[in-house]
Amino acid sequence: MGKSIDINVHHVTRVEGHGNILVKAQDGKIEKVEWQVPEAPRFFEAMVRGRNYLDIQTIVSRICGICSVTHSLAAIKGVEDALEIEVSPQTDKLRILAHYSEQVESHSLHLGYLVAPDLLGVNSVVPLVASHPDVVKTVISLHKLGNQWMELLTGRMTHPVTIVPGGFTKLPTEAELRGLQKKIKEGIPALNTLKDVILSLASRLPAFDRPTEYVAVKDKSVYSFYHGDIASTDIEKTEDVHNFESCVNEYVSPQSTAKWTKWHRDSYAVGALARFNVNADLLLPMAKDVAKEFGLKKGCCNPYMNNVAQLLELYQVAEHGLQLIDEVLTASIKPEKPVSRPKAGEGVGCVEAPRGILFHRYAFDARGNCTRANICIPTGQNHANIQKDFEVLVPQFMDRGQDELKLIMEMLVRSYDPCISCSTHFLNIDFV
Amino acid sequence: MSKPRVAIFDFACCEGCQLQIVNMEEEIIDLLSVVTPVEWREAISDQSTEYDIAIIEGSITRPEDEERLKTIRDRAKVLIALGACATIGGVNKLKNNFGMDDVKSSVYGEARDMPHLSTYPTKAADEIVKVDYKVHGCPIDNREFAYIVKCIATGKEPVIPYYPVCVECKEKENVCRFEYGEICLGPITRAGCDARCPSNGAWCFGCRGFVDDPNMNAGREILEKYGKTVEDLMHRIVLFNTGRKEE
Amino acid sequence: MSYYKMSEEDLRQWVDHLLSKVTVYGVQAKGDRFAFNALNDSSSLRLDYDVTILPPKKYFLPPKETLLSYKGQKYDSVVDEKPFVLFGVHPYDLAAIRQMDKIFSSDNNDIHYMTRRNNATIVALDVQTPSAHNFSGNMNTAVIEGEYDILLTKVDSSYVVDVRTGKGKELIKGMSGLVTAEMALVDSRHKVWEENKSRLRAYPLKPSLSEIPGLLDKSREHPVWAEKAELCFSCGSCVMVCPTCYCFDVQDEAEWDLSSGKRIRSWDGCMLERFALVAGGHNFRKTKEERYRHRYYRKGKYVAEKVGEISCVGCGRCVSACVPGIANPCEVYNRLKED
Amino acid sequence: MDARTMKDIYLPEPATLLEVKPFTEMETYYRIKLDSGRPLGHKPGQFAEISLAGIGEAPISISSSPVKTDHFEMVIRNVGNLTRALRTLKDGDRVGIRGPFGTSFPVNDVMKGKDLLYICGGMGLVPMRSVIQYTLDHRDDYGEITICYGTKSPSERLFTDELENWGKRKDIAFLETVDRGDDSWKGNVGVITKLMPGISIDPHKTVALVCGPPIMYKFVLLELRKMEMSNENIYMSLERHMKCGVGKCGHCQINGLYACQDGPVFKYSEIADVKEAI
Ligand SMILES: Cc1cc2nc3c(=O)[nH]c(=O)nc-3n(C[C@H](O)[C@H](O)[C@H](O)COP(=O)(O)OP(=O)(O)OC[C@H]3O[C@@H](n4cnc5c(N)ncnc54)[C@H](O)[C@@H]3O)c2cc1C
Ligand code: SF4
Ligand code: SF4
Ligand code: SF4
Repeated sequence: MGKSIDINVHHVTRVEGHGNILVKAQDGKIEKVEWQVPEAPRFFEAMVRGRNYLDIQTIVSRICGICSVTHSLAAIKGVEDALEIEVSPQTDKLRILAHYSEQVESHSLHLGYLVAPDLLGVNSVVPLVASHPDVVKTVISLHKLGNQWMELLTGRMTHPVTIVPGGFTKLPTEAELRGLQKKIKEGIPALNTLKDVILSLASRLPAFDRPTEYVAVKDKSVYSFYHGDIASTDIEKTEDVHNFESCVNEYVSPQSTAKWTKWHRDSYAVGALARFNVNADLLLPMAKDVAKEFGLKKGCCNPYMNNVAQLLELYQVAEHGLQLIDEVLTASIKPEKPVSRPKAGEGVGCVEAPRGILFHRYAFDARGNCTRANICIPTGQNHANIQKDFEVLVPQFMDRGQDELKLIMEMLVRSYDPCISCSTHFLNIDFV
Repeated sequence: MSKPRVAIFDFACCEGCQLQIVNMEEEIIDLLSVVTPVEWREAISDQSTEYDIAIIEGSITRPEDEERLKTIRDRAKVLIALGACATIGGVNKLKNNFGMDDVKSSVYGEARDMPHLSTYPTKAADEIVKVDYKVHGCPIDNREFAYIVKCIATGKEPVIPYYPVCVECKEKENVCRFEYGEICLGPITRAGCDARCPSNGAWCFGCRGFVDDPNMNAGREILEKYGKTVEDLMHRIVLFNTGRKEE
Repeated sequence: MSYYKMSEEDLRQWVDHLLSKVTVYGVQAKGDRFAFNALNDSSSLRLDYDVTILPPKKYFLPPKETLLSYKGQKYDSVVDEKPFVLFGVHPYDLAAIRQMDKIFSSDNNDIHYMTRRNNATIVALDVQTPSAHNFSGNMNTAVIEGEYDILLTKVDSSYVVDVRTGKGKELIKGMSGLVTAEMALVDSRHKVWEENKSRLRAYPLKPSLSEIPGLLDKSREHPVWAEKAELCFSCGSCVMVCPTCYCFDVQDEAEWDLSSGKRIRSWDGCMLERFALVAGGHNFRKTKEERYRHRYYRKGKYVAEKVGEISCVGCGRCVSACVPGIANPCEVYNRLKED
Repeated sequence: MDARTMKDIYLPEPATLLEVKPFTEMETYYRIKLDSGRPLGHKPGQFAEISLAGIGEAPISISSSPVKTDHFEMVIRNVGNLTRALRTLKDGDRVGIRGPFGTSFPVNDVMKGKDLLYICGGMGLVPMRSVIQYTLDHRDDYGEITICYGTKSPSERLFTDELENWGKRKDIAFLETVDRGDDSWKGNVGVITKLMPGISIDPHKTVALVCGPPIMYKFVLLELRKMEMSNENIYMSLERHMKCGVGKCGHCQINGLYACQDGPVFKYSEIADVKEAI
């Protein structure tokens, strides 16, 4: 059994973007295990050259529909860093709040529409409408919460309008924020339902550990998605975001032609599990409880547990979101207009996308037009780690037979919540 | 058409337009009562070569994509271009303002000549095959998408705005961006978005493409009135409408 | 007819009192401009506004409204019967409502418009702050006599509340401590009116109002049409914001069951390119010039002949809404008079 | 005014298609009856709005003579959404009807006792047929009747049985032409104005009635002028884009006139100076 295996998944489904899995084994001997990304390269770094600093976030948000707020924020932070623009505490809080909406939208989409079908043994969310209507309803309500939250803060679901260098083009009203607060509170029971479903199915997550390095943003006192330095589970000291190139160390793999990243080992992982492994102590009470319920502890190196880390992050952003709204309301909304002016300079913006740490670097000329850009996206940083996981996983699970192995491998890819269309910087390998 | 079979395919894009379909939330269930999805990589695991309606997201940037699009066109009775990347090329066309070698080396440096990086100037879907319906916007507006699907299902030609965004901007009771000294592409951009950007305090970026007969000459003279130059205007236009004269 | 005197504070109290009983639309700040919107409490109500971005026509002829619902081939009328109060309408906008009333009630009565109209109580307000483009003084609409249920005029620091109709009486009913205005105060409104008539003239108008239809009659080939239209975007902004423009489109929209749905009316405009296009492909006003000219004929002659007065009330909204700055009726009519 | 007692001018009345018959590649014939049993009560030249829920509404001329009261007829060209959908309907299907609307040909006053000259181009025969039928039904009330009909090609001729009938009648003159003939076509070839020089009329006791595509009017009017017809005695039916049919939506305006209320039938002397009319 399982002597010869030939897996060729042309485009893993239920992930954002195109990725292929290739496994060839003859008589128990593994000949090839590959994770490929045939996504059409889109050249964003080339395209933003010559564009005005006011247009950058509008362009780069189009790198990815599902992390458009994150890309916009990274770009805006990069622009503000380069142009030495300071923003008010109000802007800062509202941006973090906007950023949270994307974590809610993205995590609930990923868990509900992309992962749940695997755990429930079906092909997609479509059959679940009939078989598990309550689960589907719950997922929809959470996803909708994320979207309404996003629309309020950024003006739209996908591709934000209001967040620009210097501030907001349109501010939410206090009444609208109170309304959001109410909606978030009403979302907690739905979160509990989702948690119970995942908890009941947690045993279906494959038991697979592979120690690796985890990299995420770290701030002093909060479980951070927005501010902070670069932290790794392999080192004590954090690294300034301006030096991100020396952390990601993009390289061309001898095994493939893809540009991969590594820091202290062959590969590292980013994403919810990485954030958890770096910041677990800073979680707010609700999320801490969820971690406990799942037995998720700092230092976990089962990539499938990324899904659980996403779940507890939903609690984290809900709880912290409520706090932030309180703070904004207590100070009361001031009618601030975004202020910025062109200037030559270079800057870096670093934030956590739902699927991991994201870096943008820009240089501008005196008119504020972009002269150079470098974007390093989380999925690109995970590709090498997925490949390394595969190399350990395939021999371990080969006995399960071709079909199950294939499913386990697809589930692994999905657990990273890859956002392949983001991979502006990722090179793929030869196709078979 | 009895419950048409629908397949969704993506080319170079951010997949944000597909996301707008997911963002229909409960209404997706209604959508499923009108069409049967047979391939939708982002949401379901099935794949199929038999479908009545093909929905194309993204721009065409490589020769192999062009072939894939032609195959899809051959198989489908109805082809819908979903979103600015497919309808007008969208942001992907910004690339066309540079030489392709320059584009590749600026991103990939030494590795620029690798075969899988082959890229050519971005094309919209209708530059390669016949497109039956266009769902404009970056991203699309899912209410318009729903409307178009319903029209196709009832055999009706959807009525898509041919007039500029200003109409909807006025309905939204916004103050015109020009009054704030900004260049807004609203007067030459096709409406249908409910003036989403001006209503959120920004100018119109032109993501729905031009109206049928944009008055470019007026554009130029008016810029002077507002102390702007044609260059300023072009800087803005290229964002979504590089090389696009008119629809 | 009865006259009361109120301080601004009394007035706000009155509005709060109304709000406990009925929907009130009043003028509030929208960014650095003004707009009619549903009031939550009187504190956001602005009585010193210059002009609203959209005229109050949006409450009688909304940008989008359902005329009918259907199920299979069976139709039902959808009529909005909710009563409301429109608080703080300037005289020129009231004059526009008077014109619209004629259009929608004469010949074939439009129950969708007229029901809203009949259910509305209008509290008019004499202008306190002139807008930069208002020329209602030229159009005889800076001051209005009648048409309203109640008229508020600020004289010095108090308001004269002129209650005209049964609806007006109904509105003021239950207000305790009403003070009847002394006749001298009531009369002193004439000063306000005379002042408004002369200061609401942001642009000069050379022809007299009665002269305009005749001027238009002989000006079809005038060069001004082509000159101005050259810059026109056909964007329709001028008609959307105009209190006397009422052209519309009608479209059906199905529900997901595909057999039920709505017939929806939405604003349309004669400045838009395909407005006069028919099925064979013939466009009866194909050029920008023809459309631009049509608009000024409509204001100065066609609609004017139907409603008995020039169909521009001088609110100046089109002047500020037009990006190329070609939509000023005064400029156009002056040109015709000059040559 | 109480809303409840007011009639909704936009509310269609239910009606049933008694017969649906394709006429040509583009045109379909419909025989329609109001479900209430009420006769439509139109005058020759008027139109009604026909609705299909979910698709829309369009103004269509009533093509039958008012003499028939148990049903009315329409002929509709497939040019867009509604007209395409109508073509797929079958006998017994339901539609909505509003109307009749608009002005009509003056069959009972001006036309009485006069010679009549009908000039119909293409679809123009459709509205004109109601008045032609009416005058034929009351043949004795009118003098000489001449009907000119032109189409682009023989295959576009409408009501062919009726045309044949007219051709055979001795009490009327029926002239026909097509822009382009084909093998089977034995009649005149050329645009409609080519028929006119051959007609001799007494301009003082003739009423001319004209309907056709926008382009036709200018040329027909030139010919009528040559015949010394006065503008007072020329009537024409004009088409415009219409959304409401009741004088509100603004689409059908011809300068200051509303095609839906002041028209569609106009006396030419009343619109000779209306620049956008012809
Ligand atoms: C008084 C009158 C009598 C008519 N009589 C007949 C008749 O007997 N037989 C017949 O076949 N046609 C007649 N027409 C024309 C008919 O109304 C149009 O062909 C019809 O409205 C097209 O509708 P649709 O939904 O199929 O097309 P759509 O899909 O709505 O539109 C196709 C094109 O037609 C234009 N259009 C839309 N609505 C109208 C409209 N109401 N009038 C004109 N153009 C429009 C659109 O701008 C578009 O360019 C008449 C028109 C008028 C005004
Ligand atoms: S803001 Fe833009 S879209 Fe709106 S009216 Fe002004 S120009 Fe038109
Ligand atoms: S034409 Fe212009 S000034 Fe006159 S009423 Fe209309 S918007 Fe106001
Ligand atoms: S607002 Fe100005 S540009 Fe727009 S349609 Fe009117 S006249 Fe033309």
